[in-house]
Amino acid sequence: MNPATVVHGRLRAGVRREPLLPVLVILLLALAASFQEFATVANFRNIAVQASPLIIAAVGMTYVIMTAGIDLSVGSMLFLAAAIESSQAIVGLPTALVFAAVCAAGALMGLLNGVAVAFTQVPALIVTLATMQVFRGAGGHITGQQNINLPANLLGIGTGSLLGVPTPVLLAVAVALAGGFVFSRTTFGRYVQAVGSSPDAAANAGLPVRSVLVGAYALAGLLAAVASLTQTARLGAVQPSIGQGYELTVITAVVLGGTTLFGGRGSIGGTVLGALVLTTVQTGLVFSGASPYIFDIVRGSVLLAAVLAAGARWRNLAHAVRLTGRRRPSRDGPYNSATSA
Amino acid sequence: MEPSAAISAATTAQPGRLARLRDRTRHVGWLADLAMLPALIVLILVLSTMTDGLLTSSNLINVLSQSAVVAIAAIGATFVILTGGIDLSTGSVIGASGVASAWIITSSGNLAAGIAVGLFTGTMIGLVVGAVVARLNVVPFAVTLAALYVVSGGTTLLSHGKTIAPVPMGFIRFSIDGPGGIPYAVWLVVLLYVIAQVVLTRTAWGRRVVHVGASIEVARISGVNVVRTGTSVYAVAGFFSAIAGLVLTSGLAGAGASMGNPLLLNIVGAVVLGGTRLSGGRGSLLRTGIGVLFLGFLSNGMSLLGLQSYDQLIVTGAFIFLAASADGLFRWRRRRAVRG
Amino acid sequence: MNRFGVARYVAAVAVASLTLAGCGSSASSDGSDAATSAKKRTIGVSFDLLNAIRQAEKASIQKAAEAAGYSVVFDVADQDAQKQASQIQDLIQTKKVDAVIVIAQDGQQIASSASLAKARKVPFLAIDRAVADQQNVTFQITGDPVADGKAVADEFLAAAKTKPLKVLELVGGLTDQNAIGRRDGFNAALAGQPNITIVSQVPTDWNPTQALDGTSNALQKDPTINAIYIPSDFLLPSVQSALTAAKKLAPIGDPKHIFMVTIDGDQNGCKAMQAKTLDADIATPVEEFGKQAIAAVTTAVGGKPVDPKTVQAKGLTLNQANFATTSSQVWGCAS
Amino acid sequence: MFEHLHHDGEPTARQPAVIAVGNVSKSFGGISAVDGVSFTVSGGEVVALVGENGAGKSTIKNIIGGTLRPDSGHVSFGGAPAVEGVGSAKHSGVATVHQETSLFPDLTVAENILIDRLRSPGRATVRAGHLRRAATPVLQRVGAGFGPEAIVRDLSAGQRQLVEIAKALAADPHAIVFDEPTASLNLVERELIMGIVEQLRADGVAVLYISHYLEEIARLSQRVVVLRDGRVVADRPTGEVDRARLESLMVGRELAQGYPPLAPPRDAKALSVLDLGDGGRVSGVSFDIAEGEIFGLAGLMGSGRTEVARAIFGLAGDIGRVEVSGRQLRRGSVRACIDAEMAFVTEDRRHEGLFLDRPIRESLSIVDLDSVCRSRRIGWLDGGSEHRLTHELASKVHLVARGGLGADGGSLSGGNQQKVAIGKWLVKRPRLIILDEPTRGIDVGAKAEIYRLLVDLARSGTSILLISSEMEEVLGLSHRVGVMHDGRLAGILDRSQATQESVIRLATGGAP
Repeated sequence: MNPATVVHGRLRAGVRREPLLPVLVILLLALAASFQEFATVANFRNIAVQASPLIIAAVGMTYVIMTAGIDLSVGSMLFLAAAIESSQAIVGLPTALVFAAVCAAGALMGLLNGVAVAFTQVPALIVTLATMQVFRGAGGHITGQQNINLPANLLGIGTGSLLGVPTPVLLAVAVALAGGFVFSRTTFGRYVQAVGSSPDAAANAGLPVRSVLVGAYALAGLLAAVASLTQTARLGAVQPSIGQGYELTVITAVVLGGTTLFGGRGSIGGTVLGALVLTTVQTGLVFSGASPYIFDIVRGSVLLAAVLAAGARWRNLAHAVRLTGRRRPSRDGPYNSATSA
Repeated sequence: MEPSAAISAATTAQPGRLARLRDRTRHVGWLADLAMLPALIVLILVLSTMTDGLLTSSNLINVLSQSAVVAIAAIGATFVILTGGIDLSTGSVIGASGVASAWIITSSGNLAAGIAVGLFTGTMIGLVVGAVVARLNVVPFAVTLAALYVVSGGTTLLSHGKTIAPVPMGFIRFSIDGPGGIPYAVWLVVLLYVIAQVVLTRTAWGRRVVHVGASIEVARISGVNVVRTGTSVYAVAGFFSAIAGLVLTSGLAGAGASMGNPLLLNIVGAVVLGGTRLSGGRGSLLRTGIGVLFLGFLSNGMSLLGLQSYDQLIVTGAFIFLAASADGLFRWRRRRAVRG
Repeated sequence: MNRFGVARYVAAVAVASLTLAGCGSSASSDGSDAATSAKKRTIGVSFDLLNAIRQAEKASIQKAAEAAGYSVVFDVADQDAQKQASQIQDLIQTKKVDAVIVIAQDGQQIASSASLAKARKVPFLAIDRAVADQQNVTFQITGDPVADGKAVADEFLAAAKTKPLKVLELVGGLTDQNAIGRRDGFNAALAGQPNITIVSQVPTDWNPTQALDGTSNALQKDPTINAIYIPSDFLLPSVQSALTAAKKLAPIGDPKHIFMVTIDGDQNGCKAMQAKTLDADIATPVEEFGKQAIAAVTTAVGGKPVDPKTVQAKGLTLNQANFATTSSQVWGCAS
Repeated sequence: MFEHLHHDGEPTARQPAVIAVGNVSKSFGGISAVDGVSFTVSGGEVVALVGENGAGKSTIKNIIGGTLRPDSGHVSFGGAPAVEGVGSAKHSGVATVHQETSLFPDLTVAENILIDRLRSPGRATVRAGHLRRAATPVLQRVGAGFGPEAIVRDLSAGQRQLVEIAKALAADPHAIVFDEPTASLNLVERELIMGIVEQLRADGVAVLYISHYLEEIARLSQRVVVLRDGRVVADRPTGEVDRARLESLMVGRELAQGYPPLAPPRDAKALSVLDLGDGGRVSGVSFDIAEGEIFGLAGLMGSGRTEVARAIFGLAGDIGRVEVSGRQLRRGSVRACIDAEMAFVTEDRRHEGLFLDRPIRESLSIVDLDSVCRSRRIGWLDGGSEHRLTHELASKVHLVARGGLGADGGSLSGGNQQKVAIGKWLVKRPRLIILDEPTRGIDVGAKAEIYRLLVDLARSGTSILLISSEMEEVLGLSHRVGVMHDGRLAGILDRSQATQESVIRLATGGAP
């Protein structure tokens, strides 16, 4: 095959992988057309900043979902990390040390999830449903349900900026790029996709399935902690309600980005786009002065539309497989493998 | 396959009561459904030694009436999980149907109409969710997550976030008093569990639900209308969520859009604690009932102990995980045996 | 099968012991009161949630209760109306407390708990959040959200004398009577004021993140905003960081300064007052809540009717003018 | 057919055994899977490992591959004892080509082939360019017609099998274990793979070849090791054992030779298919089946045989007309077919045939659950009549269920699972029964029983549509043979005309 066709193929593959890009663009254009204050640098800056924690957490979640897993505890990890950041134990330590400690704690929480998922037969949904409560409880234990203000030195990571670019955005970009690189360019990343794509095959090939699972969840925990650092820094204080229901928002962003809950398929880029679309919709609604409850309805509908579209894509693929003879259990939801498997 | 074995199959062909009993108990049947019971008993004993008044009749009645809402919603959740699905929208449907009925009752004063509307609302939402899951064939987690957003957002919007109250005393009484000092709500739970368990184990529909969970391909090729079964199961779940919503409304003397949202964890938790398999095909209402009681006694005991709310979270989480892992251990051994 | 059962037993026993360990600690703190409550009267307290102001309210109750020789059993419902109903049921029927003090998660839905208390002849007292159906409530003391809203409005009017105000109004949870009262009191008082225009209303759902994002979006949408009404101090940090991000957090006197008034009077508010970034704070009289509630308990258990049956304690206005003289009476500054 | 045996390349005695299995035993939960098995494979020889299902072939494979550890005995590679774990076999240059394709559908071909050495040499990263360059030559070696960057999900079964082999070759091993490499392939692809095996042997690689296809064994192997009930019952040059002997060695008793005699079909049409299509590549398929007739459907894998069956049974597409004894059938509905007393035994037993983790009873009664309901309207089940029905069905198909019908379907052997998959349709005698690969992966004993069952059904008036990749089976059992080619029915041959040659000619697009 000549390079031209290769490039073209890559392009088409790219577009097929990120159908959300045009959606986002259209959305931005529409909003810019209807509110003149919307199309300002400052506002886009705003959206970027608000999307940053979500992007950071969602990149981690993408790894987990890619292994055909799920992590419901991310919201609670966010809170527990914040609680630790504000705790007496480490107050007054040098900034870098505090951040390191919080990140380590986050990785540890994720590690706990990962070990439970990899070494017991308990479904990830249940494991993280349990740790979701455990982590929030632990956080409450540390903070005693108090509102705790953070010392100024810990706020920079959320409010500061470098060369005019807000720190959270820099962090989000760094995490997204690193996440994308690790996913496509390291054995760990390839193994993550492999394990999600076919656990049996992974076992046959002698891949370190368990370490891969543990790694994915630990990464999710680490990134939840990073998201927590930026988020709480922006809020300036740790409140007991931090991260409540956040897991659903994060999962929504990932699924919106085209990563399938069956594992093996998806992309970091899609996740980033998903997070941006969600945030843009939210901002747009504020601009239009609509009730905040409309937001729930809108994002619910967007999510449904996304999975429906994705569903169609999977079916076509599965169809191709079927025509060539051997059928395998359908991956695009069980109900219509009559026309798909 | 030596001939003697072949004969053994032939001999079992005579339908003897004994052979039937053996067949029943041979596979993981009602015996396994009770597997969580010992744990429940241990829990109650431990808690009763640590608190005073846990085992008083009034407190037992409290536990039962406090568990009523979760118990009812968990019936629907069990059916859904038996098909290998999951319903995250339960809590929001509880809110929606509660608000709908409270709204009719307060505005028109017509109790029957209110109840009817509430049940209709829940069932319809379930029907739509089921149709999307089964007919359009979208992964349940995503669909019900979307439904959770749309329904709770919509309910809050329509009720302007206000709590709809007061509902008439007769309606409230339903969850306060009843025959033998035990609230009607509790009697209702018992009745519903008996019915649901019978439907699951003794009717064709129940059998189909389990089969869709066990292997949807086998079911389809054997002539089971998997789309209809899949759709109906979510409608049924919606129906039970609606009943739960009504009971909750009566218990709280009013309905608010968000009142059901905190319940989702307990509902799914109870089903899993009971030992119904999340991937479907194995489970029962008996298990779920035990799971509900487990969580009920746990939170009651902890609040009697004066445990901080966040400590209660930790303990509950630990219990859910441990129960599930005990079940997982068992399943793992089984699979190994089969492979060998 | 056996393995199955065994595994379950192991799990159960393991965690049962875990429970023991878990509550050994807290049982000693809270549980012991209940244990020794043979002679001592016990008051059951159920809060909707815990945060800065709730902690202050809890403290004021405990202080007054100790003084009057009561012991206190304390529950938190984590913003779950049904959980609160269950907790109150346990308090009354199982722990047999002599009186119940609640901060209702929902002013309407608490009614069933009130009627239960009535049926069991247990005094039922509500603080902070009003109960819709008063017939079964022994005593109720709340802030006066409408009056507080109006008090805030007065500060705005005063400020509007010098320059016209373009106001960003944050609104609390739309399901919360207090939030609605604070909004309506404020809006009513400012209706038709030429010099003051409310350019945008941001619903926060009492959620700090929503407050933060909403504020920055609003400031973005209308850069000319020069005044903000924050209906509760615990949203203050969110607003401050939004302002910092927009480079608009400046002390009084600085032309960039944005006129801000809040309600509650917690530590954050007090600090901001000292830092002169906050213009006024309507402090909730939490001390009164505890004092009067406990007094009412004494009357009620003594079998006498409580009078007055409902009290609305207006907030205490703390502004830069009276800060020196008044701050000592504000709970947030005291601690 | 055993005349043309390859006697060249007999292993010379001095060559060291590349794979040596010494007195290996392994049991699962008390049940012994293999017991004291010993054999060797030397460089440049193909050793065939045959045996019934459950004879222990896959256990041996897994022990050699390192995914299982033997309870006793030892495995050594080129003299060096193997340590436990997948790594060991790989390091010693022993590769396995799995039967159930062990590929990652969402990864590229290159990533699959190089899955355990993705990293570019001397770098910490994975680079697409390197993967492409490394994978291309291996793909050429197996004659693959697709590129290294293709996503495996989009490949056909045959192409996937080639990827499997390429994966094994990429490590250029001294020894390769093939586990049923051709089970799901068409003739052309089989030829390709057998060519590869012969090439490997010529290159001096030691090959352990596990297969049910005795023709392949006869053609490829120099030695054949026969397993029965976990023991080695024969280990001798392939030339010395003919097919019949081999089968009897596997089963442990002489088989009734050939296939049971067919009764003549009746005149009445049972099924007539007109211009059938599945909305995919299958179209314009028309044929009739008479009552009591066995109609074989032959053709290469991927020629659309399975699709025709699924289309008739309402599982794929709804183009064309299907009439059962004159009455036209509502298309695209399984229920309609069942109501018309049709039955369908799927090729994918484990996924579509029966419930592996529900009681066997439920798999048997599912088709006609109404018949065991007290009231059809509420569907109230009657345990007694369900028990009676299921035991009747069980004995009809000579089901051997040691755990009783309450045991899980997964506890049955492959053959007995297949009996359940067939038995559930026998509540009433079906008018037409479609069987897709009814004997795939089933041991010889069970095969014979199933053949007898089919012929008896036909004699009693049931029409049978029989799809099988085993040519002999189709020829031996069918009154007439329809041959598919590239989605169309290339021709229909009477029993008299139907020979291996004539069928192949049609199947490969030649004129009748």
